[in-house]
Amino acid sequence: MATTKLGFIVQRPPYKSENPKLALTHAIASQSVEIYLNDGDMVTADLAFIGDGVLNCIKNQKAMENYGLTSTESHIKSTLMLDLSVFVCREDLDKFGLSEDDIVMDAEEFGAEVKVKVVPFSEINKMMEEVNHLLFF
Amino acid sequence: MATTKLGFIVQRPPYKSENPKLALTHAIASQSVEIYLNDGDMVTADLAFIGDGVLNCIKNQKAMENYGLTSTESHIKSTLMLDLSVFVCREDLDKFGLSEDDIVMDAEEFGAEVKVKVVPFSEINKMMEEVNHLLFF
Amino acid sequence: MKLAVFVSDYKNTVDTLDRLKAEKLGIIFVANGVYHATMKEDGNSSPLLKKSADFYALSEDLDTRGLGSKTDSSVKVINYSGLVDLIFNEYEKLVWL
Amino acid sequence: MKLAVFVSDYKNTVDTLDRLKAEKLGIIFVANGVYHATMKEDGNSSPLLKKSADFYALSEDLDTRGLGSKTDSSVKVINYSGLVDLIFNEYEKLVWL
Amino acid sequence: MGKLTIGCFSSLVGSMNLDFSVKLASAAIEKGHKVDFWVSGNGTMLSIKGQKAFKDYTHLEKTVKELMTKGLTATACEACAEARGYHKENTIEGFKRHSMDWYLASIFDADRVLHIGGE
Amino acid sequence: MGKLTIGCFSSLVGSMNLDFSVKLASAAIEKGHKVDFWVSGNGTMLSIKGQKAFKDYTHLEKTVKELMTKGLTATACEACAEARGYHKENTIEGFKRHSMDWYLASIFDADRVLHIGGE
Repeated sequence: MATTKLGFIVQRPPYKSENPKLALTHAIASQSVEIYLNDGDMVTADLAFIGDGVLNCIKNQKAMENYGLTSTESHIKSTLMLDLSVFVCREDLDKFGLSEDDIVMDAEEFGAEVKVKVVPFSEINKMMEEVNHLLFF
Repeated sequence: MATTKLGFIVQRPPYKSENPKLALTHAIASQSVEIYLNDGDMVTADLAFIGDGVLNCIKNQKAMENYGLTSTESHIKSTLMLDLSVFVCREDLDKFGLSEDDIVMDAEEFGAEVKVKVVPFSEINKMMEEVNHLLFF
Repeated sequence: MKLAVFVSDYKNTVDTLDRLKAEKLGIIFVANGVYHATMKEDGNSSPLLKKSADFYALSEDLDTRGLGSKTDSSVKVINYSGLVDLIFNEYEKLVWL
Repeated sequence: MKLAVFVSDYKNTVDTLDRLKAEKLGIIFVANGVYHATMKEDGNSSPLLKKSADFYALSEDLDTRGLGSKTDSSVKVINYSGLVDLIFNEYEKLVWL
Repeated sequence: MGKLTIGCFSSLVGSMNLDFSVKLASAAIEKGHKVDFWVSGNGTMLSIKGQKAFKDYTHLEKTVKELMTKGLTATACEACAEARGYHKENTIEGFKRHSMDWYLASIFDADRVLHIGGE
Repeated sequence: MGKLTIGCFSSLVGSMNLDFSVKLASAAIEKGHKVDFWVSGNGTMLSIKGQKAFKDYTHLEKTVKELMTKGLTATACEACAEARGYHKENTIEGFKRHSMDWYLASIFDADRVLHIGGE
């Protein structure tokens, strides 16, 4: 019975590279990893958006309407539906003049109970200390 | 009988992306384009390395020895063998403290008569004015 | 020359735009370049908006990123159809940085 | 934590490295990151070399770029074999920026 | 009406430069312009047939095929494709493969050239 | 001896991140470590068979095959591959295809993880 904790850090904006979206889909895969593991073993994934990565969280992304592509916003909502911890760096939101009203904070419409946590960078740093491995995107 | 002049501008360092090398190979293709054109029609290609792009020109690149890959240096030599004009921005070399001794200047060992021209940016700008189309890499 | 420069990235790794000279200069924000047309950092607009140029931003790319209503007043919002006209009617040479 | 950060680019579009905290920090220059270990701009070494960290650069990547003999004295040159030992013996977490 | 030659060197999924290029080509064709489309480097990914249409990933095969019926000429760099394991039999029907001089020949009589060189 | 899991999301030709990953994997295996190698996003290009070996382009198919005989486990993200038109029949023999949870399972008992997320 062991747990391996992973920290997924998204530091780049969406749509320029695939990697913010792949961060989300790979983090979500922590929910199905048990098929490869022994009973009781698990992998957890915490997600943090920092730097220009916070631009992934802006609401009302119309990627499907314009490019036929799932938006990064809707991937964040999927993550919340699966109860993953999603952190967004407060200092970086402040830098861009973005408030909690401007970003995805919950996925209540899909029954998600977990919300995005806007936290100071120091808390994200603490998460990075606590996890076993870091995956930067 | 018409000539279309192209300016190929390389502004990024080698090996991080394929594009400096593709700039050289596409410029070289100006030598074989006639098969598609009417008699007397032609396409010319001038090449200029600016900004971090001048790092492509540093001598003694051992890409083949280390990664089994043709070096950007040897592509520049091929370009000279085909008599293309190759400009390197003097201000950018100066910024990096690089002299003509540090960079590929000729391909005499392969019989090339043309040499690299180290010129101020103003001359590269003039070339950009004179060509019909610009291709930035 | 009449030069249209496409800016497709938010953080650029090249400083080429500062050095380009043109009688008529257009800066077209596409893809992640549209953040220049919309975001402020520490209250400051993108330094690119200080240049002497005509500015355009692609509506489809603004909307994709949730930025539909936030464009700086110096920037004209155009769609793909408008972009085609701009390319053929207003500029001669096109550069994608 | 004992953190090794791989810097693989010359011009970075992220400022993450400035914010990372670690008891033991290693900065490993690979790919185009090796320009930080070798090039000066206007006479100044890369600002990354001012950080409080141990610095390494990959010899194969220096040689590929024609930079074999130019490394800053603060940087230890290692090869792939040395890199494997560094990863397993000196650091616990690895970050590729 | 004019001729626009677009060259795109970016990968199929990721930067969205190919999405941009295809949409621009489509808008230009709608307005009666002629469009030549060259893909080289990672851009040759566009020429592969059998791209599975997931909503999470850029999927351009269908659009490109439609544009070809409306007059788009699309050509991939043959060497760039082969180096990646993309062979003639994996290529979308009607998508040409040539060496790089094809691109320059297309530019020869183009009114406008949009060259997208990076990722 | 330890276990290293490498994840690489970069394209075959261009950034040389896959070249780096393959050389690192090789050096680790030489020293007796176990290496798992996950490719996702554009990194799935590594898994395609029939990459033509030109000296101008990164060519890793041969090296990867050799490393697999020495114990390397290489797995590509199946959805990322399919979205690009890379199917099972185009895949290098022995190169596995799984969904993303395979990567996390490999990380579960890895001593070191090097995740290369960008281009």
